[in-house]
Amino acid sequence: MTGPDSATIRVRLFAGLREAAGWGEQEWSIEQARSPEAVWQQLRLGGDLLTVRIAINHTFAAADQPLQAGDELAFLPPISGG
Amino acid sequence: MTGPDSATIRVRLFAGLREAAGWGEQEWSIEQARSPEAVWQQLRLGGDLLTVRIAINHTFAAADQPLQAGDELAFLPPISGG
Amino acid sequence: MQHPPHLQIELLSKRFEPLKRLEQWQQQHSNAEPGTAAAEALFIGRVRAQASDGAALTALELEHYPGMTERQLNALATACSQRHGVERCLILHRIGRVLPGEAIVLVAIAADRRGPAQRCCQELLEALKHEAPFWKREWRADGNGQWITGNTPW
Amino acid sequence: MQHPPHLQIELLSKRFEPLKRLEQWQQQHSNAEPGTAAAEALFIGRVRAQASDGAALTALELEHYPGMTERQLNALATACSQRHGVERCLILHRIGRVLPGEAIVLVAIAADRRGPAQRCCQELLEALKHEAPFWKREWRADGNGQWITGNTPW
Repeated sequence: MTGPDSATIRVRLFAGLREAAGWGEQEWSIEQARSPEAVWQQLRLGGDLLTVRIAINHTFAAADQPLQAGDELAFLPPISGG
Repeated sequence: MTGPDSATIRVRLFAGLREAAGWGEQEWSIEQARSPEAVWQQLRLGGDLLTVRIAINHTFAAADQPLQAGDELAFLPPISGG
Repeated sequence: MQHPPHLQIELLSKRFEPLKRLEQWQQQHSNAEPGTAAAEALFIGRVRAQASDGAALTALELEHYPGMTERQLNALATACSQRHGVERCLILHRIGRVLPGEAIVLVAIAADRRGPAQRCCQELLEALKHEAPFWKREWRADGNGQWITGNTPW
Repeated sequence: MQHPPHLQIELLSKRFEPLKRLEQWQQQHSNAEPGTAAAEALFIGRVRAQASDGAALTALELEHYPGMTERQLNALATACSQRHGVERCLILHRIGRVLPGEAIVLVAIAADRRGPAQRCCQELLEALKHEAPFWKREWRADGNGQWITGNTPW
């Protein structure tokens, strides 16, 4: 039903993670992005996922939450606002 | 050594106590004002001294603290500042 | 240890504008030691339109004990500021007749960190409400004026 | 229960004057419902002149997650304001490049009582520091810019 072009998620990185990876935003095929932790492993950024917070569609999420086509997945390094 | 005129203390009342007594400031002979509680009993204002705070020379004091000529003794009804 | 906290404490018999006074206070601060205090915790209290029993309030009358009130405020501010290691402390408190909506008290604390600033502001406000000799009388529309015995719940 | 709290939340890419913004906020308030909120607890945070390691700081760079940051601030402010039953809540937060001495955050809470106002101001400040996606990078005089991982001690 869905064409191959739409079966993607958007992956976003911020601050130190963005700089470590060298990019801030990419489209990933849903085939390679079944869960946040599956994406994290493929990113090979070296850090521990436990120190990173995950957001799916602007909401905090667990590392094993299943992803769906069209989702925006973000990896958030330790927050330092205010 | 001191004349009878100087052997006094000043008694001060505030807010509701001042209005109950009908005066805010009086000189008392030290003979009748050996301690705050002795003064309080003679004032016959009817309230419980436990609900009233005592100050001697602008400092909170106990009901049995001895008074000396020249002292300023104040009875302070419950505080409601701020 | 840093130098002792800077205290400014005033009893005011006339209406004051809290933000105007804060502006002056901040200005002095930034002129004296630019960029030291990164955190400011502030509290402004105003007179309610209702008396404690819910009746319409015409005015609040604030009696104090000249001499002792200033002395107590100073002692409370010194102790609290030193305990929390804050840099600057401003207390403005009205006396006399205060109208609904007018500011009755302003407490401002500047410190290097948010925790000490907030804790000092909060504790000092409680301290002055319970330990500095002020008495409030509520004047109602019917001409009735009653002394408040005790403070508003926290 | 009273009506839901009034929230105002803004991310600002330019310098702002906390007291000017507070004045506008108070004005709206007194125009809308004169004399309701008797207590205002306020917090202003500024950029320090030193980086976390003590070196001179040229500027702080604040990255955020457009869309999520606003959404989170709104959720945090709603929850905190309702939990404490406060009337009005203002959050201003800088993004982008912020210079030493400039305000980076302002939290203002108006409530009927001092306790709820102070508690809400304090909790909301902690919440936004730890739960809203902002990241600080410290730019030093030597041109070195380092991301901060974690927050300043309370």
